[in-house]
Amino acid sequence: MDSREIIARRVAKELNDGDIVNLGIGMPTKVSDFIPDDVEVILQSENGFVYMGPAPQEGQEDDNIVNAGGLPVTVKTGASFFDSAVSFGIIRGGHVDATVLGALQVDEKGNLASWMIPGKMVPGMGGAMDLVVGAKKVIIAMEHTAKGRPKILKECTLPLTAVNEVDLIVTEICVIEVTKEGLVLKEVAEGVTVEDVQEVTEAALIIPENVKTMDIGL
Amino acid sequence: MDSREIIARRVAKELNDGDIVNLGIGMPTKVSDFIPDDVEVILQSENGFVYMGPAPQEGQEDDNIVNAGGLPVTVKTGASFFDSAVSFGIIRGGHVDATVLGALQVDEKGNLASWMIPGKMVPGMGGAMDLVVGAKKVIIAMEHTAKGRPKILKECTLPLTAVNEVDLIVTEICVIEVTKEGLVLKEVAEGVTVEDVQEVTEAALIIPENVKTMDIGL
Amino acid sequence: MSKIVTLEKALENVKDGMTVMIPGFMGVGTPETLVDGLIEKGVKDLFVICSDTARPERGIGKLIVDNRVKKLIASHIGTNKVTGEKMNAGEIDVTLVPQGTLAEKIRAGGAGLGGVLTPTGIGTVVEEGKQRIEVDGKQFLLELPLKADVALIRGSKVDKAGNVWYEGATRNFNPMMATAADIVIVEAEEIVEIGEIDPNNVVTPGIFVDYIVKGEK
Amino acid sequence: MSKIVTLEKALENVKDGMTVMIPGFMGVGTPETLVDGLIEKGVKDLFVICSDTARPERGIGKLIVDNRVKKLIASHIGTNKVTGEKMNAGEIDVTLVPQGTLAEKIRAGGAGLGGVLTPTGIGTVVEEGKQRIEVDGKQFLLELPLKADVALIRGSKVDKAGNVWYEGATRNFNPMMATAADIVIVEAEEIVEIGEIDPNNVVTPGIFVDYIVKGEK
Repeated sequence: MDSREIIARRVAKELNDGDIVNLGIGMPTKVSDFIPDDVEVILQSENGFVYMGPAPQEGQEDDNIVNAGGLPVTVKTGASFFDSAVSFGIIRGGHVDATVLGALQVDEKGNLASWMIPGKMVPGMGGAMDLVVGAKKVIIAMEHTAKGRPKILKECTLPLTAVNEVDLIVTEICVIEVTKEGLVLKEVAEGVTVEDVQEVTEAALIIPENVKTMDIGL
Repeated sequence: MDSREIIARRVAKELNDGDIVNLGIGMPTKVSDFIPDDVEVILQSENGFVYMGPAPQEGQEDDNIVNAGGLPVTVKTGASFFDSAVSFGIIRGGHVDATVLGALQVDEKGNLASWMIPGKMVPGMGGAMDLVVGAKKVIIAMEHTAKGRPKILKECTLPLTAVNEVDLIVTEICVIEVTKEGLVLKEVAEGVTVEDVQEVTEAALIIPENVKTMDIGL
Repeated sequence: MSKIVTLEKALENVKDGMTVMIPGFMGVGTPETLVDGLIEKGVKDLFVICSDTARPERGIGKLIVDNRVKKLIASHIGTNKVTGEKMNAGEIDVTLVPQGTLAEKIRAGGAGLGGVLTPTGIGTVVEEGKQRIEVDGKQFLLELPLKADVALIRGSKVDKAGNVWYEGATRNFNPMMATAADIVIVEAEEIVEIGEIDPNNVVTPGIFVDYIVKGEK
Repeated sequence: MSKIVTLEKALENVKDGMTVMIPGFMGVGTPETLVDGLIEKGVKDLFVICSDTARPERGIGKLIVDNRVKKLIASHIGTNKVTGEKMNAGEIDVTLVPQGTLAEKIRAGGAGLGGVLTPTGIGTVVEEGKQRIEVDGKQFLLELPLKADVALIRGSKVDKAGNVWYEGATRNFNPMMATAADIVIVEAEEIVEIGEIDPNNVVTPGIFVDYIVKGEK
């Protein structure tokens, strides 16, 4: 199983029945594949609808129904379409229970950098800044390191997406909760030790008595 | 012909083909009866629609379609319904060409008092403050005096509806334009002299060379 | 779990002293069954946010007459003389707000905005106690958001997912209020199956609606 | 006077150097016929306000590739590499705005608001040059309204009075942009008789629309 699947499987367990959830483009989208059958999550797509469904079968694409990445999707029973002001009203107004987003860097204050690398990549923040500020729970789903370098830092060095908004970090080796006291290591993947995690994490982790093994629902 | 009809007839001549117009409740509503057949005016009702039509025939009332006074009306071909945020967005955003409203007092700076008499009557401003600030042209339609006392003053004494927003005042005896220099008497009713008007007007009127006779389209 | 509940069950969410948003323009678009239910239930000391207090025998007017309202924000109370009487007698604390400003304050509450700048009310008593902010040489008032514990709204058609469609001028304050309260109860003139309202024509998405009550109408 | 005009006639309203709002999310909801018409006509030095610059061969992306845009406000340019290249080369002056903030800025422009307070962007580069306002102990940025000379919008169904109905996710920025420009041109996927869109289902009232052009789809 690759890192991305481990992360998606673990994040899926954070979502509760009835939750309104916005999944960022890329890896976070994969989370929807692993939501248990008895949990119904309502997916919001910030380009203007709720009750987003999976990608259509080939040949069944509707040009008018795409996700926030521009890819064809379907809508489920109960769906409704709306404009971008309403869509971001839903987001900013606290009506989204959880958002799952990727990241370039996260730090021990819950700061997030995810939208630009000065001089290299300036794609724009799109809806990410609103999502991170507005969603009740912000879950960062990302690989623990990038080219061997830590992404979980004492302090973000890249331009921020938002200040002090991240609630949970899920990587292929651990689950970290962002608290006022700092980053608390809640779970480690099977075969991974607390020390292993700290070694590839720049920020100092708070280690509680009981660090669980990451449950990826297998 | 009573004063109200004279006023309504004269105001109707201020409206142009294609104008989007909001008529206040009471006398201003009467203006729609005198719009010439070759002029199509789109009436906006601030409770949430455009292309308002006349009152329905008895027995044809629809509980869901009432004007801003709560009275049954109809809608014309081209109508659309919207919520109050959109409705006042139309008003405040400058999309209404003209509004016609009654007044308790108007003064030479174009200030308007129309919504309360402290200690006596406090109905609330409803949509009037937004209309007066937002409409491109604000026309006050009112009887020239109240119980013999002037309503066109040097300075309003009642709580204001808006500051410096009135463009035109139409009464049963004259038409007055509000300019930066002050109130300019543009027209007097047939049989009424400039002196007659000044006598019942507290504010000093500017009298141009050519004061026309009020045309009420008869 | 079905959102469709009895009137009694839905109104368990409305308690003495709560802030309640109730839509309607002269009663049109007001959930009469829910209002009657509140009176029946005996809830009191409410802080009501609405556009107007209709007439004494209609909609929000009934709550006023029956002494259920302690505090009121509205844009117009002139059609219900009882409101003015109780205001003058000090029995109801009334704040009058321009109607367009009220719509924006409620919308801001639901959309997570900290406020909006409006030119409406500049130089009038509405300005009292508010911050004036200049933008490009023009003056605006900073108007703050409004939120509520409960919104009692009314839909012409409501599907079982809570999607709402409004007919005619009943829409008015319903869509904004549905976004700005912790609990949203919708009175349905008609309850329909999911899908009967085209997803493109839904006005209030069902995600905002907690409970659906069949109206009596 | 009919609002339905030829593409050429409608685009007479778009001149070099103008501010133009163009909706669309990755091209979905963008009026492709109008965009192609702009390129055909040779209009240049445009100040474009949009959500994203799509891909090089689609929608607003084509205007970027063809050097028609001098200034750009957008929330995302990552899917069209040409935008970033021209930005880095100093050929396009790009301002990036959070998508929800962009929606509110345009809505404010159309609704006569002087601005809105949003928590989005606090503590980031988005804050630069903006006023921070505290409300109830929470920090917000004052975001100012946006307006344009022309908005080029796209409707799935447009009736002859200019009433617009949108299908699926094509709606996005269309409704706000239709309110915030001096001239509004709508590209209709389908032109229908007045009444075919139920007045309750109209999204953009015809009063906002100046010209209707039949799209090629």
